[in-house]
Amino acid sequence: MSDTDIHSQREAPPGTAPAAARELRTEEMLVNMGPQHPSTHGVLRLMLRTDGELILEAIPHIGYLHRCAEKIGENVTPVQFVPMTDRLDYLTGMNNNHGFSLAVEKLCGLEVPERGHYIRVIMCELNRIASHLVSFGCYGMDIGAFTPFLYGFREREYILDLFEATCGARLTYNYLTIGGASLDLPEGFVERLAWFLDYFEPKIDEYNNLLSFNYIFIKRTANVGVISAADALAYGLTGPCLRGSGVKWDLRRCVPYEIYDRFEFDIPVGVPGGNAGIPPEVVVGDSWSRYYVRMLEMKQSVRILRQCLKQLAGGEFRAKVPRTLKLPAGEVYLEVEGVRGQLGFLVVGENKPIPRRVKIRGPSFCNLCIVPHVCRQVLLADVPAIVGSIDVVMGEVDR
Amino acid sequence: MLTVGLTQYLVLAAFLFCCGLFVMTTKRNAVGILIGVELVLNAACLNLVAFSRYRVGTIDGQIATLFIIVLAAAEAAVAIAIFVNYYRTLATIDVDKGDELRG
Amino acid sequence: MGSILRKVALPIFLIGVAAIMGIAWAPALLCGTVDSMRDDLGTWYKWDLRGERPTLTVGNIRQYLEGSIEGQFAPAAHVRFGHSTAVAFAYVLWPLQFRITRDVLAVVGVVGFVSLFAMFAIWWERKVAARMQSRLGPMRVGGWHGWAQSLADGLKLLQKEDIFIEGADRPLFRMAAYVAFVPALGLFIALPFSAAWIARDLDVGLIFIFAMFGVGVLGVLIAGWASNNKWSMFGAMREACQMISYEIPLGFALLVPIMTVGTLRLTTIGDLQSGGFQTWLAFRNPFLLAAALLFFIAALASCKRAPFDLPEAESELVAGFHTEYSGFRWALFFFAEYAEMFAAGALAAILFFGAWHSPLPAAWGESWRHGPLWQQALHGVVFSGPLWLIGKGIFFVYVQMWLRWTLPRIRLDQVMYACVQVMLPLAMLVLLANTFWEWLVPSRSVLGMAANAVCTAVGAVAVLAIIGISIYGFVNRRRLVGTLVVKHLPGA
Amino acid sequence: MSTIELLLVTGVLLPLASFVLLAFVGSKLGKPASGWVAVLAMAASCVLAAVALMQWQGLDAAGRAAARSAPVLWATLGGMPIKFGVNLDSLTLIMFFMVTFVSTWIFVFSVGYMAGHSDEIDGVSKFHRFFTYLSLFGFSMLLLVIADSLLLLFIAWELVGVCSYLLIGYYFHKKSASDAGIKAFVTNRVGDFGFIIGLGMVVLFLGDLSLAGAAERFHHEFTAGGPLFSRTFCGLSLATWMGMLLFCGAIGKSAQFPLHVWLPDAMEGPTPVSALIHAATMVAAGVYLTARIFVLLTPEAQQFVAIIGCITLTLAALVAIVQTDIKKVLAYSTISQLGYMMLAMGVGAWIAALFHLLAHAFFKALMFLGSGQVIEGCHHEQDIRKMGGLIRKMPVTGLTFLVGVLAIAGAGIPALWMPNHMKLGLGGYFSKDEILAVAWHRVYGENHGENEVAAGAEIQNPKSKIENATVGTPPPEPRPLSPLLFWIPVLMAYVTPFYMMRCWWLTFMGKPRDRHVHEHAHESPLMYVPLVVLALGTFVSSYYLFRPLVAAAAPHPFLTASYDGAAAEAAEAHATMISHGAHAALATRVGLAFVVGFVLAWLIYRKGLAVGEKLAAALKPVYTVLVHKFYFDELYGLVLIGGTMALNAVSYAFDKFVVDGLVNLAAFVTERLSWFSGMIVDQGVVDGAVNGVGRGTWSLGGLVRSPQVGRIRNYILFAATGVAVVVVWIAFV
Amino acid sequence: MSGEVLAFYLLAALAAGSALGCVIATNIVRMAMCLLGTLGAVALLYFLLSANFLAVIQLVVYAGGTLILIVFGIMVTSRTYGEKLKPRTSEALIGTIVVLALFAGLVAILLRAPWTPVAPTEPSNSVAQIGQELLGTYLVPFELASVLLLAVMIGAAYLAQPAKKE
Repeated sequence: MSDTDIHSQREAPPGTAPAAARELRTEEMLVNMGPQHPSTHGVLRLMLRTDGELILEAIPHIGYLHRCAEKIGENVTPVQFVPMTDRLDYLTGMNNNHGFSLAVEKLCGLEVPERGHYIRVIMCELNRIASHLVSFGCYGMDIGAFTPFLYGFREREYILDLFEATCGARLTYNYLTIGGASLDLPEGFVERLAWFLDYFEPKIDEYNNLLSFNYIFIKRTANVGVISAADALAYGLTGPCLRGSGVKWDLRRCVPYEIYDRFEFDIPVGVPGGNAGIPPEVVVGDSWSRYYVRMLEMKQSVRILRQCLKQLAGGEFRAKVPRTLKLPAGEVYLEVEGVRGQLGFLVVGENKPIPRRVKIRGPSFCNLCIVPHVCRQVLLADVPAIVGSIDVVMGEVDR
Repeated sequence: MLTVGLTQYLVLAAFLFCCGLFVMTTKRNAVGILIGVELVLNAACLNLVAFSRYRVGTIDGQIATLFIIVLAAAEAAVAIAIFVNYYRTLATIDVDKGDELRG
Repeated sequence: MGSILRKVALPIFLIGVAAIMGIAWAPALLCGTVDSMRDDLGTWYKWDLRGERPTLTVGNIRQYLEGSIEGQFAPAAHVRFGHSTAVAFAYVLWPLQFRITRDVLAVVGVVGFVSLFAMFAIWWERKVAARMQSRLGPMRVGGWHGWAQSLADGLKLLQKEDIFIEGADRPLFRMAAYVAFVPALGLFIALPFSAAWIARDLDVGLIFIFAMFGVGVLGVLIAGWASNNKWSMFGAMREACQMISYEIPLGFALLVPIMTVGTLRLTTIGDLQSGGFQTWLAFRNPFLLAAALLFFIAALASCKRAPFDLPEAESELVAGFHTEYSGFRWALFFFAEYAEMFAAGALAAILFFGAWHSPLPAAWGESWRHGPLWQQALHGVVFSGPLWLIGKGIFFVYVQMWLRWTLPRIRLDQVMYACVQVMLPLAMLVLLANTFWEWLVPSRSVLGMAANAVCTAVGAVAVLAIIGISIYGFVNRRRLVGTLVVKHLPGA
Repeated sequence: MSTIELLLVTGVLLPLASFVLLAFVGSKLGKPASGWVAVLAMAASCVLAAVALMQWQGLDAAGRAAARSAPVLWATLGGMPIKFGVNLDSLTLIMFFMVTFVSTWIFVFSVGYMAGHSDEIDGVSKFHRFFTYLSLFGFSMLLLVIADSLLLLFIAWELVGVCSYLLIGYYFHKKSASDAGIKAFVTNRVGDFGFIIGLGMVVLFLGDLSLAGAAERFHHEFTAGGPLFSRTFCGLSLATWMGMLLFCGAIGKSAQFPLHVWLPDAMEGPTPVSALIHAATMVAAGVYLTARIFVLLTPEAQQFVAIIGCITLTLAALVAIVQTDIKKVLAYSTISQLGYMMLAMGVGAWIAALFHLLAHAFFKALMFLGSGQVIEGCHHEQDIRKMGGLIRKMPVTGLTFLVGVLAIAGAGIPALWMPNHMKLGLGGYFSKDEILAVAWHRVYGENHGENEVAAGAEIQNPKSKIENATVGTPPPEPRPLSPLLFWIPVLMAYVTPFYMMRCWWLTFMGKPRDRHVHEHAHESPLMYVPLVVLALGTFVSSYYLFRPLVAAAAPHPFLTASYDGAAAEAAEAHATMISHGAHAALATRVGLAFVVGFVLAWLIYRKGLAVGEKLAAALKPVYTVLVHKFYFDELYGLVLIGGTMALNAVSYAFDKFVVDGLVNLAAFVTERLSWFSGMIVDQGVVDGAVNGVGRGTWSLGGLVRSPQVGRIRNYILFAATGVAVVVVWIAFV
Repeated sequence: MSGEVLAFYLLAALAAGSALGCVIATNIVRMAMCLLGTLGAVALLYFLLSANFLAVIQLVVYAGGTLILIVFGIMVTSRTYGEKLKPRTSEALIGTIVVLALFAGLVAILLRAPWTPVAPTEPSNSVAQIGQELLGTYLVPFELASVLLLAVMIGAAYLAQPAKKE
């Protein structure tokens, strides 16, 4: 009788092990984080199983923003689908346009003129900076620092102004399209961009000073949500999340597409703490590393942009694309290095103007998969820190 | 005419004491019983301070009250710890459920 | 409105100064007049058999003012009043002799001050935050820099529907806001704005304020509980943990000045620091300076301000304990928060930074203290008095705001670690060290004076730096971090 | 607070600061740094002590009196003020300096030693913990030294006890170490129990816990013939009992017979601990306490002290002969030397005892550290039988150890014709001889130069005459002590050199007996620098450098003289330094004892262990008794455990025979009765009635049981009901 | 009627009412809130009795510490929201009778007791006085209390630590 406790008798059916009955009585609680929660970046819903402030399990529930993007792709021509790609990851419209255009161009065998290439790289890298600025600001918000958010948005405003001058839109651009860009760069763009780069580069140091190397920020993010390189690869993480785990993998350099092989730039990766000014608390693959990789990537983007401006060629900005572009029978899958990771487009043609199948590999979706793995035995306050460092955009996850 | 003196304080303390006693004897929630105990202790403290003010004229009563307050805090800490354990073991805070001499 | 304000800025400023001087000193002067009158007549006529001041009638006062009763200290001929003036003054002065009148005045004053201050502080916080974030902040409502924004917000909050969610414990839900607000208000009872400006000069004033800080937590706890919301509950639990823990280092930090001056009466503590900048307690020795810092940090945690704003951490707990609150009840929580912020700042000023005294040496204004009325008033404004205390309080509130808009939030376990493993031992050490210092090093000794000088210098530099950086930032419309950039990115 | 006091208080607080610092951030400071923090604090204390000492030396008597400020009132307990202050006199200063100096070098040694001896527990190094304890220990010991009241002394005393427990049990995962820690602690508790009772008597009869005040009151009690002297218990006056009980504390702490058993076991702690606690400071605390309460000891109590010391020194010296563990040899030699000091106290050689204490602290710390070096060098080997020939591998250690051996053996040239300060000798030569001289004087004192002594006393203390006159009661006749108290120590003075030389020879000389150990042997600078310094210290301390200081602090002879003429006389005699008859007589008897001992040891152990083993076999019964340390541990085991068991047996027997018998008897009677009633009454007639009764009982039982529901609320309710009934009764009836 | 009398009766009514609230309330959190009322009222009564120090200590320790602890305990132990443990009728009945009788008896005794009137004394600077007494006359209980608090701290931490997973 020593091991029988009265409550296994009261609550559990006879024959249940007392240990199981004891499990029932722990202080567990199910909490819903989202879909209307300030720090889930849109409409992510996390079901948290908690013991006090300790998270035992976090299960992401997705699909609140599903808009049938892929199905729409099967019903419109590629040129008509380009605006839809803007709405996938709404912070990186240019990169999405670009990726889809590349896939279609590869399927159709289209050649893009020289100037078109440069315009594309300029836009993609500018958009990368803009997106990272949002990521940086929001991450600060997740950790509880309000000011970086507005700093990030302030600089992003200049980029959006550039975009607006170029294509008239500030968020959904529909600018890079099949065969190049839909419009040429406006007058004075190069000078404005050059001014912006000179203005922006010191700002990155300012951000680092304000947030990245803040003691509290480091304490909150370093050694939190550590993803080992093996895990990162196993879960198919890409982009800053993968590089944050110390894997030097960037499609722009490793499988060069477009004209990225013409530029000099480095691939920043997560570095263990104590090296070269990195805070000693930092572990490769933790939230801080992922965050910091983004900060370094902005620098590299600036570098690429400067080289672009030097090399920028004249001439046509768009190839001659037939009014009704017939997609040849065949299948093309192409990945580009998007802002959040590898953005892949599968386009299947069947000799019709409308593709038979469009499939999108969203990096946010793949990156989000690791949340249940990482958000285990962490504190409640770590969940925003981890999810924020993975930096998902729900538009792309739900598509 | 209403006046204030020792008796009034003592009657009030007696009332508090009786309320505390009633709470102690009837509430089934363990924390409720603790609240009853606090009431009773407060009644005693009030008595002590009133006597010290109106009868003795020294602050010995205040010192005793000070000790009571400290001990009450200590007692509450231990009691709450016991209740948390109790709740963990029995999944309830009803003291009537704890009448079995095994856990 | 705005244009008018802009056009006649100087007269408005001057009128404002005059009004402030009037507000700051008129009641105190009036009460003082009545008291001296009562003393005077009591000693003269021996009305007072029980050792108490006599109660005057309106007629007594009038006669006194007219000079028809010859008191020992009756006004000299040139300040005697005419009949009608005397009657008018007599009716004003008569109620002021009663304790109850003064208490009512004090309550009205405290409530009014707290409400006004909270509204001002909310507006100001928005302006500070905006300036730090390269924004403008409120600019529209009321004209000049949106000064009426808080007023409009208040009106809006008053009109909002009072929502009770399903399953909430209604009476407790209602009560929680008051339980949070009343102690925040109550602590102003014992908070001296100057030696004369205090509702009740308790001999245990310091602990009273400390107690009120502690009781306010209950409101938050109950709010979290009664909301029937798990996030609120989390917020409430966090608040309870944080408050109970930080009360201990807070108490230890308070003990340091208490041990130094040997009293709990705040007016006494304040008046011990009247001799100018170098006599402020924080600069007496290094340990008091450390205690001031510790006190400020612990008070920050007690006011649940960033980086200790865990109970309402919006990126983690939606809005924490007040998630389910709306309308006026929600506003009450904010009033309580700002009241506590000011109280913490004012307490820091009273205990460590010269209370209601100006940094100027005491001797400079001494003669004015007893001069004609206008000199007394000017003395109050320039050398000591409630304005200085309010100014210092606002300064510390400003520092709290600055921290809030600069720092990220700490995690719960780090908060507890910081309290138990860092603050508490430090506070104990500081207490111990200060005890030995006060025991072994007389303040007149070389070591004592040297420490005083060094601490004064450090404190002066720190305070001037904070003020200077702020002014520089505001004038240059630049973010300050930009001026302190580390040039090279590590790890690049 | 005067400058000197400030220096001392700061010196006490520095180790405390180091303790606090290490306790909080020690783990962060890590391996070498945390040790150096402790060293730094202690070294600073030492410098402060040296400065204080120098200042003190520069003061005249009036200045010294002025330097002493009034104690601070701490609390008033039941009308008795508890005051704490600094007991500023020469003894305090010299002890303070000795403790800080020796400790500093032991700390330095520890930094080197513990680097290889601190284990990791759960991945956390315990290195800093060692220095945390050491710092606390330093603080406690210094507090003990400067304490001016018995209460403060007691507090420090207990702190020292706690630290010794922590340090002995430092390797707490080792059963033997933690056992030794507990043993030390518990044994000390036994002594402290007596001490506490003694303190109680002081409070009760003297009403003043400060040392000076208690002495004053004690003397007043004596002159007034108060209850302390007029009432007796078991034939001894209460004053005697009080002194003996107070001395009990010293018995425990200084490992005197019969509480000496913990000290050898305490060698389980790290070697620096042995050096610090069991040589230089903690055991010294017992002697220091005895010195401080000396004025409260009646002649009978002093005799008690002397006897205890004599027994201790004999037992320990004998046991030390057969020990094979290098640290245990030193431990027993320590006990033996402490016995000498206690004997000295008992015979009134106050100065000689403390002089010996100071000298002993240096050379014993030196030897313990040397043994630590040996143990470290020999790969944690402590058995001297496996050593040998180490002098070639560790010359510095060997030579410094030899200095220690010479000092403890009392080596010197007994040149009677030379003035004292020019005589050549080491440590024990002067101090031990002085002890024996005073003992000689006490035993055979009447035959020697009385006049000189009296003259000396008069010159020294012109005041005593006057005060004596005012008191009016002539000092009682001097009582000679038993000659054994002189002759046994003299005999043991021959034994000491023997076992010390045996130890040294086996360790350092001869042929290596264990190749493995020998090959591993080495020494490191961090560890031998302290050895050299302490060796120099041994030389310096031997020469009457400290003696005048100690002598200056000697209790006012008048205080002792008034109730113990002989002791006073002896004290005065050697206060004026006896270079006359007693000393001369002694020099011929023990002056060359060390030569005899050394030669004997050399003869036996020159070729290794063989001769020694043969001798042991030949003297088997004696050897067995000695190896088993006179069976003290076994005796205590038997008495305590056996006593408990016996009590068990008695109670068991009572239970079995008396209680059970009664129960059985009752059962038997009942059974018979029931048989009777069953057979006669029950069968037919009462069945129905019985059932009725049964049912009634059942419901009655239910009724009675119903309150016993296990609900605390209901119990409260019952209690409340009772109260209510009483209250209502009082109010309305 | 002087201010003191008015204040006393107001506070007494508050204290008694809150205590009655404790008795009547079935919800445990409301009971705790009623306790807050009583504690606060008693603290203010201490002010009236010129035991200022005691009053603020009551506020700090009782209202600011113990009560929060109690509410904390309630929150931890009452996850089953709204679980109401009603008193048993029989117990309530007996309890009422007993307590009423007790109260009646006490009041009767108190009213009849011949308290010799002593002029109320104004303790001068009671904080310093209390400090003196605590470290003088009451030193031993004071130290004992500190030891007790230490023991309680350790004990509570031990009791409340999560059960070890086997």
